[in-house]
Amino acid sequence: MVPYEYYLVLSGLLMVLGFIGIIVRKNIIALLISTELMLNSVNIAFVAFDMKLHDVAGQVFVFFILTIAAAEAAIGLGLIMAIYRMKKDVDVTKIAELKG
Amino acid sequence: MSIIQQIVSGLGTPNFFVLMPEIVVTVTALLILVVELFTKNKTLLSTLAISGLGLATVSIFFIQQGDVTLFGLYIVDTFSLWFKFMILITSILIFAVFNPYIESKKTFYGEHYYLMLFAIVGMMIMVSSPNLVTFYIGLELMSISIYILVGLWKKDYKSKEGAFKYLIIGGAGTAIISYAIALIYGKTGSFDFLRIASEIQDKADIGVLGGLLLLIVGLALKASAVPFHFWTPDAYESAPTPITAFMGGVAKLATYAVIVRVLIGAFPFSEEIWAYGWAILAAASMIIGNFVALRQKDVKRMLAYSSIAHTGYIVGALASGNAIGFQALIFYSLVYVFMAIGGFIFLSAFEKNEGWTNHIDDFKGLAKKHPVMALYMLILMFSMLGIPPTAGFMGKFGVFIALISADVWWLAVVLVITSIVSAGYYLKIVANMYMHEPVNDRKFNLTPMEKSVIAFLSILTLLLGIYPAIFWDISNLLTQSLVMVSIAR
Amino acid sequence: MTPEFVPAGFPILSVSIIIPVIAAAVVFALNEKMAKPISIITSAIVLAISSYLLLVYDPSGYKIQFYEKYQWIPQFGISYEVGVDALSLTMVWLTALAFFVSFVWSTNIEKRIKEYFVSFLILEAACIGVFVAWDLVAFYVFWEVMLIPMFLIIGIWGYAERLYAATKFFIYTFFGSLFLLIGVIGMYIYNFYSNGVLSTSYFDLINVKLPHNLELIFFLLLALGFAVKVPMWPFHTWLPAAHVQAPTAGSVILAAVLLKMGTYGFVRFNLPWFPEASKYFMPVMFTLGVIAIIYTAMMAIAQTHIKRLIAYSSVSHMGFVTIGTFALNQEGVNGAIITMISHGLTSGALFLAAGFIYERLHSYEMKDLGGMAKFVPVFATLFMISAMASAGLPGLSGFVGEFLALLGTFKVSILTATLAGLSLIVGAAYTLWLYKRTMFEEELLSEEKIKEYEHLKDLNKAELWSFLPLVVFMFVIGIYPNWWINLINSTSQFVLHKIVGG
Amino acid sequence: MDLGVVAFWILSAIAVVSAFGVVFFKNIIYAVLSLISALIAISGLFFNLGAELVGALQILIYAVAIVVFYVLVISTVPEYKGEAVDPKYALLSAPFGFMLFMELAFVSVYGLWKSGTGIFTPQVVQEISNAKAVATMLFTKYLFPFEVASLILLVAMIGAIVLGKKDIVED
Amino acid sequence: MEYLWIIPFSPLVAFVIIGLFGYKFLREPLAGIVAVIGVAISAITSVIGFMDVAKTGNYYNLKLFNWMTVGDYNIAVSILWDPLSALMTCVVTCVSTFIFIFATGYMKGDESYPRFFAYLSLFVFMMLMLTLSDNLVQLFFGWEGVGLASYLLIGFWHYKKSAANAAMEAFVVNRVGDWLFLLGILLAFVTFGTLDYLEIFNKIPEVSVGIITAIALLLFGGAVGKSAQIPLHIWLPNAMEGPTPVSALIHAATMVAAGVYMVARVMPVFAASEVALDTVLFVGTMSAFIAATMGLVQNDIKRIIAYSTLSQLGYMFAAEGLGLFSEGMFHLTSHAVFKALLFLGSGSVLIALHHLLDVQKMGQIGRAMPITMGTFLIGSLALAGIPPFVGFFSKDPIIEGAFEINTFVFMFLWAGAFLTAFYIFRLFFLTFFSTDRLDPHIREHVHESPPNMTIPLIVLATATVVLGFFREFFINFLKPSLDPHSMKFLSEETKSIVWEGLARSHHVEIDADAFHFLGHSLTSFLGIVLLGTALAGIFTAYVIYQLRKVDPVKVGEMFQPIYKLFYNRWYFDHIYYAIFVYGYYKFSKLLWFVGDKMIIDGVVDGSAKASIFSGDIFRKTQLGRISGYVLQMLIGTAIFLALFLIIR
Repeated sequence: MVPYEYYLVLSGLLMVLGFIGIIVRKNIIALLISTELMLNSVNIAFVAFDMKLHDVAGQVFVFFILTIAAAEAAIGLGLIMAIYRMKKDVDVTKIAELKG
Repeated sequence: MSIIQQIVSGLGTPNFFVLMPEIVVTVTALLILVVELFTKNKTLLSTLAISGLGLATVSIFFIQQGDVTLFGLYIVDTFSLWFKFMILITSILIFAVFNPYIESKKTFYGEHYYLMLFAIVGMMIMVSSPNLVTFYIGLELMSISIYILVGLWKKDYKSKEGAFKYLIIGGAGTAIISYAIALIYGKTGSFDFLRIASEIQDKADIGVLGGLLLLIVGLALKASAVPFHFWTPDAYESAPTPITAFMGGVAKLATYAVIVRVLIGAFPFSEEIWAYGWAILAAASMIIGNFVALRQKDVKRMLAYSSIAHTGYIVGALASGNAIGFQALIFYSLVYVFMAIGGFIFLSAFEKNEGWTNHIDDFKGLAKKHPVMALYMLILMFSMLGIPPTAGFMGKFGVFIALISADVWWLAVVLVITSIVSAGYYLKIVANMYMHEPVNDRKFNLTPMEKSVIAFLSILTLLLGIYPAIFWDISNLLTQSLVMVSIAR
Repeated sequence: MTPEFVPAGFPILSVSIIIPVIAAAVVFALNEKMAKPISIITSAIVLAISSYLLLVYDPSGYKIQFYEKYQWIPQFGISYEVGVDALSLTMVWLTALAFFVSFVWSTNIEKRIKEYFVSFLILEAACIGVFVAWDLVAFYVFWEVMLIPMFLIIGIWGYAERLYAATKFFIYTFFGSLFLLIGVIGMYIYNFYSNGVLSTSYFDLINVKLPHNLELIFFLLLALGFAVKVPMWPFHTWLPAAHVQAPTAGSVILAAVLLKMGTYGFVRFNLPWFPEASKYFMPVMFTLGVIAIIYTAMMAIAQTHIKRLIAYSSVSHMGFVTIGTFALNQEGVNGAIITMISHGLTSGALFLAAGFIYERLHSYEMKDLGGMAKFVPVFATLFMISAMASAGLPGLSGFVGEFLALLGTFKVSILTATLAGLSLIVGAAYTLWLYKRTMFEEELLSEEKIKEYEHLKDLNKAELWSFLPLVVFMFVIGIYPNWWINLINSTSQFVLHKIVGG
Repeated sequence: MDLGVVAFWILSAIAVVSAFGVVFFKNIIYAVLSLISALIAISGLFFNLGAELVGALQILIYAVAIVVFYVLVISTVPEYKGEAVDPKYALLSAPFGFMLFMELAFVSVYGLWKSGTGIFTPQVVQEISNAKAVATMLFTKYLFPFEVASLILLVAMIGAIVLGKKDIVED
Repeated sequence: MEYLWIIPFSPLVAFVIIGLFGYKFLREPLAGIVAVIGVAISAITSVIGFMDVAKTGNYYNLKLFNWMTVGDYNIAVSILWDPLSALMTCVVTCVSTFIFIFATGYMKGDESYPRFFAYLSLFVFMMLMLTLSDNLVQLFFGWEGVGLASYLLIGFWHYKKSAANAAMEAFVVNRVGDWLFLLGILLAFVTFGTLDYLEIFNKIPEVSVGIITAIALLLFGGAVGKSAQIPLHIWLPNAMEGPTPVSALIHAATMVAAGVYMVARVMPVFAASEVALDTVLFVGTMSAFIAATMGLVQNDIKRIIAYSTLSQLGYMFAAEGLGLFSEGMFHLTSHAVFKALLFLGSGSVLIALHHLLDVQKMGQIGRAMPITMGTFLIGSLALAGIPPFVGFFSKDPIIEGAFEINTFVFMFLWAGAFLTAFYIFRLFFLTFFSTDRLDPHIREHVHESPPNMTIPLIVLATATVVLGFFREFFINFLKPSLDPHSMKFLSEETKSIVWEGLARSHHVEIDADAFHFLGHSLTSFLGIVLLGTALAGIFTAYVIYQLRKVDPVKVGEMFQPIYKLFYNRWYFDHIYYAIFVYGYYKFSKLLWFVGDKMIIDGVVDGSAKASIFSGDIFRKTQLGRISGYVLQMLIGTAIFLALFLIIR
């Protein structure tokens, strides 16, 4: 079997990539996608721990994470639509009227 | 099959009666959801909401305390009941002044009412969580509702931008919290606070450290501590002002409560880690929050930064890592919610009127036009600044005691210096109200309800400063109950 | 030396704190015309109460009289504890007098009369509270409450740069008092750890035996808080700014009462709590005191704005109080206390004089003034008496305190006393300079000015009646200081009992 | 070499590469497709770990439902023309991202994780099947969060509707 | 002797009455009358007391009330009535009475008439507190009080800039002396534990000479200020801005003599320290000479007399420095009389000439005002030291004593005597005789003064003539206070110390009896020389200013540097002005700008600015762009984790 640490490291890597995705992408839809990636990366860790612990609570938790990811995606996309309608743009550099 | 039986048998039956407030609020929310389809009568909707909340508040008094139910996922102790009570009461105040605002801003949505109610449910779940799952799910219910609430402003682009920023950052925060929970789960094999506490009693290794630190980061993000505060000013500024009050007051209160709950419940034995961690975050929050607030022209945004600073003060109490610290935190958060809501409701009450943009210059000469309102604002501002005899002082006083009792002198000094800096902007508001001549003699309309809510909040702030013993008793009691519970179980 | 407590049969001190607060509420509720009479009556009642207390106070032995204690925040062992010893009582009396005078003076406030009197009444309550509180948290609460009304007073009824001055005043004092708060809490915590007593009462904290370096730290923390208020050099720059901008009555209160709080704090807390540290820091305090005396006297003479001149002179006088206090002997402390009272009277009177001049001539700048003496003889006389009292002329109040303070200092450090004594010269120089530039040299005036001056009105009734009490008490203290010295003797003995023993 | 190990390496390689794709693909559709690819790889990993239910849900909820939603939105929003990645931010975030990754990896590798205390040993799971085990937990012990999760979805649904409504923009 | 309390308080009552009711009810003549009555009562009382002491030679110590308690010591307001204080009190009250009477005429028509008499009464009260005190603090009270009165009276015509400046200068310069004086008091208190003279005297043997010297010198510092000795003399000539009765009373007869009195009062302290006595001697001698040289070339009638006052005070101090305390006090008495006379005479002249001060512009008014001229001549002769006037009997013994004790001092005093005779007769001739240089407009109005001004002149002139013959009486009268062996209140040890301290004067034999002394000086070489010197001075003045044989301008040009030095008053004023007035003021201004405004406020306002600046910096972190936010969060998280994982 693969050591659990590997799964964890993978999870961490995906997490960081999601993080970086939010930072570097200029399209706001991509930001949302990146958060999805972050949330999903956690799932790997949960499932890996579950296997190690001989428990299924982690998988239950994964279920909740999925729910929340879905909810966030829904709201995020709704917001993106609204923003696009008003601003006619999805460039993150333009979505910066509030600052300072 | 034996295993499933085994699981089911150990669970006992859930006691739904203790869920009364949550159920009442949820039912109210669903009721409004339905009613809203048929009527656009705002008064009816808000009356419904308020009466639902009122009912929930009343029901709190009939609940048996100290019950852990729903298979160990829900705890109804003094702590949670008190915070639920506070959440409900403060929410009622916000609902009371909500209608005139959205009416004048022409941004009515029936969704406002029940989304707020759902958020309240989330908070209530949050504060009575003995378990990371409940905590997580409550937190998310609250957050997601608030994401929407921030964005619910007709024809206002900024509101969407603020909501989106909050959503993305909040989403990242959720991911971080999830990851933290994963690590803690991996370390302890459980989500239950007590199990976690007993598992990591004195085996604070890197795994716990990583989990705990990430959890702190996530919580700090939700509580808008620096450097995870970036959503706060934008979301606060862009949201409809009563919603800002809701976020900045009620949601903050729930967040602080859950911070205490998680830390005492799950990590009572690694206090030197989180104490130090919170100390750093607190110091950063105080510094950034106050210094940046100094340069704000928009009072709403200024108060947003001030709320970041207050997060610093409040979580700063955790740096002591002892019971006094929790007590101070609870006290401060309880009184802070009044000040914050008071401040934002003040803005919302005036914002309805033409010619009020929340700009600091709009405050000029307010004392002449509205002497009583200005006095209330003065009390609130001085309370935020921490000048006795207001509750804000007592809050800071408790934090000082906590810090010094734990020998965290450096944070006390940071608190002192940043408090002094904060005088710069609070005084600016007071000075504008009192020491400048009005730019014009336009009077502002305020509904009696708004006036009385603001009056209630500011006088309460004053009274709590003059006689804080009751609230100290409460904070003491809550701390005791938390600590006792975690020791006893 | 443990104090004896004489409980009050009737909570007279609490009443005298509450009366102004109630009056403030009443004034706020009623219309503007009633504001002034109510305020005057209130302050007269408070003055009567404090005078009565002064007369019935028993100066034999160290007793805390009219003592009341109620639980306030039992969780932290905080109680509402008030009572007076001679030091408190004289300060309370001074406060009551100063407020009475200010209220009587404030006839020509046109702007926002209600708020004006409300601010002052709240301020009065807070000031009295500071002096009578024996619980440190109560003390601190009163100490800070004061900031709010004073901020408003300077900021609303002040002159051109009032905003800057008010903010500076507020932030400066806030800065100091937060360190004071830390120091107090530190003492409280240490007391709890070492004695297991959870209390913020003065009489519990006085029993704390601190390790040496901790004592030094706490001393410094408290001293920082008080030094800003005194104000000691180099924390004094808020004072000229605040005085220059404050309205007349505000200046009077600031000078007569608020500055006393700093020195009150030194005498009340630093000496008995930190005897070793007091000895240790005596040279530092002496140095700062001497700098305050000489340096600010030079500042004073460099001014052309009369209120700023008086403000600097206040700093200079408070230097005397500092060195008197830290001479750590009975003469010094007695001198410090009497200087406090005397300075309250003289500086109050001088600021009234400045206010009078401004109301008549609408300027504080020396170049616009001068030559008034002939046209307003009564005022000129009273002003002269006040100036002379301020310059420390024997027979008036200023001398008594300065003499005792110098004597006390002389016993400890001849050099300090010698340098401090220089204020005899420089103090006279700036005071007379002030007097000369405002009242004398009529021949330098232009024709039109003299015509204008001929219409000058001398003190009106209100002004006279606010000026007179101050002047009368300058004489009273100057001519019969023994009564006051007897009054405060036991208190200063108590204050020093850890230092000199007994 | 174990099949599981091979599967792990392949799937994780796919996941990482796809994640990079999410981050760096200029065309947003490609990014979404990368996300799907990553999600499928992750669900593959779940299967590899023996968590069939979650793996299936992952594909169902994510790869199908959510991504469809994304595609819908993308199709409404015209193609974004600007550059995909802000090089300045990429440069700045890379070292700190690496640092964070190292820290997480450090935690993962050196954390003393607990093992084998639960009741669901591989034998048990084999006996009752993973789906049943998870479902049992979900509907007994975690019933309450499950209900709240439904509330969350309700809220999200309302939110998506109300935010996407046209009258939020126009009257 | 309880009635003695009347002495100080009767003027005080007058002061209070005039002060409170002067403007409303009393106005012009009444206020003056009240003041005169007040001071007359105290004069009569003090004469009665004087007689009593003269009869018995006892001393009385009355404690009126406790003023201040310092530790175990009570500072009491009290009266010490011994020959010394009795003499001084009598001088003060009697001279005051006549000057008050004079002033009722002099101040006629002045709009501040009541104020003037209030101040004068206040002055007398303070002066009496000073003279009657039995302790140093009460002395200091009076000391400062007379300073105040002097300030008020110099600045009486405060509408004049010069008067206001002079008043302030007088007060501040006096304060320099008072500073030292106060330190002396403090040192004395710390040393002796008491401030009562009698107790101090008896504790002298217990204290080391060094400290005694320090106390004596510090106290003498006060005397230097009050009695306007070099180097603190500059205020006195300027003080002539005040009305002339003030100059007569305060700046000639009484207040300025307080320093002399004080030194005599604490004589045992001074006597116990040789250095102190030498200092007194030196300062006195220098003042006597330098002031005389300054008086030589002045043109302001009152200033000339003022310099003469300085000079005569120098003689008194010199006498005390020589150990001849009785002679000093006698000179004080006589000087009070004849100098008051001179001032009042000049006041009479000023009234006649409408306050014209420049002697160069007067002349030939003697015929118009004979009484003034005559009495002024008597005063001048007394000052010059011509027998049988009192000045001769009081001044010559001092010079003779100096001759026996210290040649150096003698030379200066002798030269001073010549100068004195010269400048006073220069003044006399220029004013009353010489050529007529008067403005014709003024000339028309020159007339003799009214009787309430001339009568005091006549009385004082009479006293000037008569008083000298009471020399023996005075010397003997003062013995119980100034002769160690006769001082009843001294302990034996102190007596011996004082006796040794005064050793320098033991071999001096000066006849106490006036006629013997007169005979002695007319027969002995020294006496003739001194008399000759005075006459020479008068003659020189006569030659130059009356006969105009020598042109004074030419003389001035001949000795240009010296003339300039004298004319500019040895540049004292210039130097003081440069250092203390101008320098101090400018330095203060500079310090205000640099120290307070730039450094301290710079730090304060700078920290506010720094806060705002850092606020702006921190504000930049809120970029508005999500990428930036999350990047900072990433950085924050990474660092936060690193803090604990790596550093821990």
